[in-house]
Amino acid sequence: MPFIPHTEEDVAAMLELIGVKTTDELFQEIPANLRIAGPDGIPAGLTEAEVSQLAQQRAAGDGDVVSFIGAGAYEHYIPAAVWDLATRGEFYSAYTPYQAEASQGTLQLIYEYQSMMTSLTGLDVSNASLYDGASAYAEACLMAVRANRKSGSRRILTTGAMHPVYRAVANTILSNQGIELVDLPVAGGVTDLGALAAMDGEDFAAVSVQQPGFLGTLEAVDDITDRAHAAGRLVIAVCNPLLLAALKPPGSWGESGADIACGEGQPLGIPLSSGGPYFGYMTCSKSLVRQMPGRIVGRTVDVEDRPGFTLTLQAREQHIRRSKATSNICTNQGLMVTAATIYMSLLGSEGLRRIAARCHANTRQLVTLLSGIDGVSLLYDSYFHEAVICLDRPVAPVLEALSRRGILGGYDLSEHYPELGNALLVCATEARSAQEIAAYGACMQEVLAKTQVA
Amino acid sequence: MPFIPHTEEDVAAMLELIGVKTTDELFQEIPANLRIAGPDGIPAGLTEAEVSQLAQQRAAGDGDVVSFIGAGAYEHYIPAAVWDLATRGEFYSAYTPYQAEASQGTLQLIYEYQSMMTSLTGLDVSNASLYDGASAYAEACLMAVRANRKSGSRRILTTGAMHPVYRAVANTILSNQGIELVDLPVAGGVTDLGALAAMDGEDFAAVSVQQPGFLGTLEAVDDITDRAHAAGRLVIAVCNPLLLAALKPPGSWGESGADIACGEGQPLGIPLSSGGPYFGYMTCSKSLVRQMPGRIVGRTVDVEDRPGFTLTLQAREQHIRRSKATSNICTNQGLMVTAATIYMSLLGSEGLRRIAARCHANTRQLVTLLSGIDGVSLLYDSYFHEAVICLDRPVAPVLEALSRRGILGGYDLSEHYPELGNALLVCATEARSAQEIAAYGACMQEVLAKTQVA
Amino acid sequence: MKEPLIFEYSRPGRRAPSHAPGAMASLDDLPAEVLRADPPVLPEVSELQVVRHFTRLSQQNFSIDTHFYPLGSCTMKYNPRVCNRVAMMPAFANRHPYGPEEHGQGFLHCMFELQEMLKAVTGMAEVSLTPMAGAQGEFAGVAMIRAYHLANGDTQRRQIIVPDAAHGTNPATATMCGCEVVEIPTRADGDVDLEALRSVLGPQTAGIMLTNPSTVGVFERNIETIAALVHEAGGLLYYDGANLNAILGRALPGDMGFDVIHINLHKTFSTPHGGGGPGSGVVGVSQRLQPYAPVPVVGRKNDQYVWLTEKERPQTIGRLSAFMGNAGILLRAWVYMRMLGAEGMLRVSEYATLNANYLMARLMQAGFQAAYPERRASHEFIISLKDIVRQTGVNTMDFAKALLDRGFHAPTTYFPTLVPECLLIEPTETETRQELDAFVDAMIEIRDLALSDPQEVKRAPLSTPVRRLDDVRAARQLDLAWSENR
Amino acid sequence: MKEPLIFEYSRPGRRAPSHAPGAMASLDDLPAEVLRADPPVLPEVSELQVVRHFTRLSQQNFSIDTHFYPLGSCTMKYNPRVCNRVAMMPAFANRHPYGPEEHGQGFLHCMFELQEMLKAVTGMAEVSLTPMAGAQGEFAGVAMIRAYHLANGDTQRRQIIVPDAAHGTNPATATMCGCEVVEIPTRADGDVDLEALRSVLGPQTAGIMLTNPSTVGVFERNIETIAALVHEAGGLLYYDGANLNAILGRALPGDMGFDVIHINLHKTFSTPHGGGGPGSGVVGVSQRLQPYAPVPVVGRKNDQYVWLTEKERPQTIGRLSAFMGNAGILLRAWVYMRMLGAEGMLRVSEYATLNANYLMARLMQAGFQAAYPERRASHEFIISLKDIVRQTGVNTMDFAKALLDRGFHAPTTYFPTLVPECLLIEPTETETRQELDAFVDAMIEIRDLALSDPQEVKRAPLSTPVRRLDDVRAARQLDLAWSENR
Ligand SMILES: Cc1ncc(COP(=O)(O)O)c(C=O)c1O
Ligand SMILES: Cc1ncc(COP(=O)(O)O)c(C=O)c1O
Repeated sequence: MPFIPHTEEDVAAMLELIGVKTTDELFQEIPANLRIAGPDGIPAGLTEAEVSQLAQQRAAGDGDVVSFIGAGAYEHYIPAAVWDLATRGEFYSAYTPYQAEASQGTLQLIYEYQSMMTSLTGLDVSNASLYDGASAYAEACLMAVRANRKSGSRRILTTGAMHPVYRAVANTILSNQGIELVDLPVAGGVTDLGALAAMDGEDFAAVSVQQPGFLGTLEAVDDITDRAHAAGRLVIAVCNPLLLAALKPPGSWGESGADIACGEGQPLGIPLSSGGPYFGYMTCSKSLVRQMPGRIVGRTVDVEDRPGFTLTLQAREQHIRRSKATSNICTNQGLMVTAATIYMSLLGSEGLRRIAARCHANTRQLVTLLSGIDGVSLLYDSYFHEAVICLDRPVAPVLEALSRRGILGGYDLSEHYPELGNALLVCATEARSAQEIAAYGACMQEVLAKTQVA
Repeated sequence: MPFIPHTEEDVAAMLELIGVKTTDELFQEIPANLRIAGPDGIPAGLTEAEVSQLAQQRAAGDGDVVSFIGAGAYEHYIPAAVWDLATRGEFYSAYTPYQAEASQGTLQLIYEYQSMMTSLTGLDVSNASLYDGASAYAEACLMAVRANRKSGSRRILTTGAMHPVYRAVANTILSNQGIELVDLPVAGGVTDLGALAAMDGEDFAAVSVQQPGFLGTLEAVDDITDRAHAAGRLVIAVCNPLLLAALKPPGSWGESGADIACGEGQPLGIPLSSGGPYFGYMTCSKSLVRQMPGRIVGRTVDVEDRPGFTLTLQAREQHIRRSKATSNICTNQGLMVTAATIYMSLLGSEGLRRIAARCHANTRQLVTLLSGIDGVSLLYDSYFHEAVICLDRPVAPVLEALSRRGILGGYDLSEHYPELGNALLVCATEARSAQEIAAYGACMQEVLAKTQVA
Repeated sequence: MKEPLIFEYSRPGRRAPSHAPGAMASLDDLPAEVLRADPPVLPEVSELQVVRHFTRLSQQNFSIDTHFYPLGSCTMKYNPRVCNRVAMMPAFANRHPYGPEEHGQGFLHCMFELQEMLKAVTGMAEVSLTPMAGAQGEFAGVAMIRAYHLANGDTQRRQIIVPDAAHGTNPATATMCGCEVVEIPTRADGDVDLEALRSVLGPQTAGIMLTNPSTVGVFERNIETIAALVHEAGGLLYYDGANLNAILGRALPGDMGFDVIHINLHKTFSTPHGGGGPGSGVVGVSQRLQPYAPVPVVGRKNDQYVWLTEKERPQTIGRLSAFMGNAGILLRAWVYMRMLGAEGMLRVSEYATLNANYLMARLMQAGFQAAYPERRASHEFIISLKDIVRQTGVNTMDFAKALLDRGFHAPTTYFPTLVPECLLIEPTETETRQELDAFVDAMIEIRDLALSDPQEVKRAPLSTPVRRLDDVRAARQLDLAWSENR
Repeated sequence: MKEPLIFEYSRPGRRAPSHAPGAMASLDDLPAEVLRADPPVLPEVSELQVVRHFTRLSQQNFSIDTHFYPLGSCTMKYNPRVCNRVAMMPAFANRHPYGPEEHGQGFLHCMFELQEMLKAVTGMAEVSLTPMAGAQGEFAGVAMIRAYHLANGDTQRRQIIVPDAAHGTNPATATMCGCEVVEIPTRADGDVDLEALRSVLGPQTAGIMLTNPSTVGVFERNIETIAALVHEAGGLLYYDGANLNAILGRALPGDMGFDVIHINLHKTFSTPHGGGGPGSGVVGVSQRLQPYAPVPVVGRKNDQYVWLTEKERPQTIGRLSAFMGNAGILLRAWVYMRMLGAEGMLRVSEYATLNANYLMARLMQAGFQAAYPERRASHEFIISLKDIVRQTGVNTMDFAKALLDRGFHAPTTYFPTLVPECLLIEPTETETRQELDAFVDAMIEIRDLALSDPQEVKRAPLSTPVRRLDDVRAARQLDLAWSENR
């Protein structure tokens, strides 16, 4: 019996002690008409060897590709130590650290994580993670509406270069509470500052800004922040935390800094893994801490006055506050935070910055190469590690042709940004070698030569 | 500086304390003419990402093959837990457990390993491992010569179906001490018992028997053992430990059992890995314990009378006895023993037996299939999980053709057993699926049809 | 020995360049005002320091891999290592979420199979894998209920009924969905109070959220009546699947009348808890809620596996995650389910229930008070220590800490709140009878010590890396991040 | 908490069938007399029990990953995790040793490169990777020396000269090779006594085995004279490469006049010690010994990597392993060397030496007695506690145990035997100055305690899972295996 340790003798003795004849009797309280003999259509059990082989076959079928897709999830090299340590049983198989004395490992690690995230974002307080970047963004919007009591508005202004799926997820979550996201138009790949100025008179609980934006470009975050604060709005920063080793941290935006930062933690040592598990991070200024969703770890002392760590401010949370909690989140993305904390420790500030800078350089190299090809042009000159290129024909068939050659050429923008034409978002992280970048160039040339301009 | 934690400030302070100006001064005692500026021809350092990618490329170039080779190293499924646990840093990065109180984990594990090996082999005492099966066999021969004081002979009789490389390795090691291995002839894939009987009058320190033999067949171990003992020879058993879950253990051979058992531990959860690291096991009867080479762990008590584990009988070893030690072995194959102990714990006696039985069944299936093909015949009817088949043409080109089709068809016997003709040793462990076995059959058919009978 | 903070190992100028590109590429082409002036303060430590620090930290945790962990409601069963191995296979781990379907057929095939297996064990018409934990599954569920009512023009249905024993996420979720929470009491026998239920049902009722077996550890015997009542009133039923382990393969929420359900794969299907997460809160829906299910869902078209999105599901409540949810966790659950097969699933509930009933019986024999002594335990049960507390002054938290000293993680304490001084105990099917017996011995030992020397119990824990922590100070003198200037 | 034996968790009838084929295939076609009557007694435990047991056991170890481990002569430096990752990549881990060369070009390429890099750092003409540990490398080396003499008709050359400070494997190896061991003393300054050497050289001399830097932690300054003397006498020089870390990239054994050398890859090249092994004792040889090198060796023919075996090397001493030695360990060393590059190798010796000299200087400042105070330390050095022992009765072993209580693994004790009450201390280059300082603090604390309360030091260790063990009983009342009937 896989995973079940009982011997026949055990079962007999246990049933006798309980005072029943069979294990079936233990289920008597389930109304007879609801009981079934077993689930239908479940394939027979496999041994570990069989399931491993099956998985291997399936995975092998997916083929070996070189990816130039970013769009919110980024391929970075992950040092071997990261997951060797994170998957140690003591981290991997522990629960949320409710019993603090039996969970100092996890608790101290989260405290260290919080310290790293506050430093990266330049804000005061971090929680212990949310599900992912998109849901963290939704939580940040909810939090801003709760926090901005002065405004009382249930509307949030959003830069148009915010990740379209983040906007969609926030909408799924916010709409139920009647909170509205209002999109600002994009001009030149970034927020149309004129359109923003035109909103000055209107009441919004917050302005949310993604930096770099979904289109890879850099927003004028100082201006946007100062203008928002002047209008009584909070500022929500959505940032790739890895790039914050090189980019101005939200806490330093404008005169007084953004109020809440959040985003996708995946670039910090988490494998792409078809989209998850990743983790959403969130930090904020001290004054907002009681509006923060999710777990928070604090440092305190034990009865012998030794330092120790514990979950704190639990009165914000669902298991205490129930229907009045700041969020319904319970299980978060702890293991991913474990990995990210190890990753950041291994890389340090210098290492992260080198990676960010290399991503930028690689993307520049790629874009230079691609835009030298007939029928390809660069849309926005300034970008960090993703850039929009435009083709002289529809993107989808080109991507398909590239994919048949083992190259995933980027993210097709036509669904979410049809106004940009045949636009393609490309990304070359530090994980892409010079040869791979050159190969993309060569393949693109070949594909464009072979396919027709529509 | 990869792996080196010193800051410039550290270095300055350390040099000052030592009282030198540069680290170069620390090497002044090396005669100047011996000092070099650095090694020549070492490629520049790589980052972890670069070396990983390079390794991946190299490994990928080796291709994906399905192997039917055994011949002393066997592909078995290794449960994920085995290496997850064995590579925990506390096992992986510890030294030989000299400081017993700081090494109870390793020591207890070795004691458990010793217990499992004595039970598998039916003997009293196990050491903590030797390098591999071949070198363990050589050590067993040395041990037998030391132990058999009555005989005083420096010759050892060996069954002809002993792994040819084991014989070669033993020869490399024994010849330096003037110890001679005498091979018995093979008849019908096993020891020629008549030839053995003919030796009755001669003096040998020991007889060594591999069971199953290199040719996959099963020796008459009871007879051989009893005859050896009658002639005043010790018996050295060389056995695949996994198969001992199904085969009669050396300790039960004949009237009084073999005296020493040894062999290759690889089948117990160790990856094939191009030939190593594996581990050699060795067990013996109680009376021979002081002749045993290698580390041995014993159970004792601490000052509070609690049970604990420690290295024992160290007076046999090189670090105490120096030139009079039972062997020069120091570093052994500890990590492999760690994995094997976990493997045996996961499988249990029933699990090992199931694997052994399935290996037998799979090989039978393969042999039935192959010997149904024109030009292929089975040489010996009785075998355990390897069998010799004969082709109607030279083996090498057939193996090459199979290999081009992704199938490693077996071990070519023509080098070591030219007298068998176009003989090929095949093996299908439990890791081979029915489809893979069928694929081998189909490929063999195709290859034989396409190539010529020489 | 106390492990310092990783920052305390840090020294300026220490570099770990084997993990980063060898040289710093230029960023000079970017405007200075978007760049960072001062580098963030991250530890500057060597790889060995990192390995040593986090190895030591890990050793300060209790976990399933080191301790019996009978934390009620959390299903702390063995997490097979092979599940992790498969999910971390390079081909799976390196797949980009926006990789084309043709380069993801293997992965999608697994996901499709997972959906099918989950349908089979829940009796629901469709499963969406996207919610990333139970609470997000609840959100999806209540949002679907609302969407359904709104689609029917039922704009006034905003009340969600929740038993007082419910997990905190249930009421919190209802609020997050813009609903109003109506709490109903649990009867002394552990079942829902039907009278109370009837009294709150009405045209304002959006639905009810139930956990079955409930958080008090018993199967709700009147589930069919409840379903009928709620449906009659025009409401829908939400099944909180946190306790599915107890009835896996033996009863289907779909048969009980539930319209929507979430399953915590990190409970019943043994994906790791990871010190807090990640989980997966996949949702299953009945036919009538199918149009509203969150996207993406994996479908099958002409022998190809494809993503079904807003295009195919225009009425969907939408997306809950940037991509498809916790894919790697879903893969782990797929491995586990494929290994179990139908038979293995039945065994899960069989032995989880056997262990719980055995442990309850043994504790009752030893004089402990079960909260529902007349009922069969499901896969968990409640012991109330209220008499011992009254007698000795030793409280449930003291008991919990004393268990730590004896090598057992504590059961869930003080939840559900309706039972005073309660321990919610869930042994799971992967523990041996010997382990359960040892736990009973420890409980007896602590009780006896409480009777003879209550102060000694109150000193616990003594063997953990720290002793009892000052939670009040933690909340009053907030210290939530290390900083250099301290 | 004491962890029971895995056998104590066992219960008859417990099965773990997820790891074995589902059904028992028949063996009925085999003769009954070769089959096993009673199954072996192996634990019958669940996967969770296995994971929990071995996780807990692991936590009872000191290791590099958890503790400073300054075990002299053992080079307990950080073992990079990536080396393991690469060696365990399925394509490498699953390759059969008899797989054809055309399916092993990637692997063979790595091995060929490793040979080349090892030649570069030793100055030898050829490297054979097959020896599986230092001691086997020594065996190969001495066997080659003998083969060389025999090939020259020098049958009488059977003496191997070994300094008294030598590691035990040196004399043991000489014996194993059928040679006679002649020991020569070490001078008070740590160098070999040249007069003594001269007096034992002669036509019976096969060679000398030297470790340089030596096991007393200093570089042998007269190495060139020694080489000249031995060569003049017709003998050859064997280099025990256990201490190569100290001079890596800075001096070549080949330049010093050595004819044959082994390197412990598990020391200098950071492959794991694994609680005892495996190691790798690759050998390097000068031109004149090249014909005798053990096979197989990786060669290159027409742009293909090939095995060179007895066919190409008819004079080889032969094979030492069933296949090619510890291939997976060799791969780990390859990864490490490729990461370091030439510069990184120089840094290894630079910082290993810096750390050793710093630690020696600090301990001397603190009043500890260095065995060779006038010498530079190599990558290790010796402290003699003989004065403290005389003064307090606390001995070196007591010191070692007291270090364990303070979170440090003990240095090597009582080796080399020529220095009384000695600690051989090797910090390695991967430790920080802070860690070294903490070690000095602990040493001072123990010394002070020895002076004020020697009995307290003698009680150590107090914090380990067991306290001091009865070694005499272990050897007298042999208990080497668990059995059911006990
Ligand atoms: C009964 C019950 N419902 C809901 C939840 C919430 O699930 P999650 O933590 O996955 O969000 C839990 C988990 O603790 C639970 O026990
Ligand atoms: C100086 C010296 N020589 C030889 C050896 C033997 O090497 P191995 O343990 O790899 O056999 C050692 C290892 O301890 C050593 O320190």
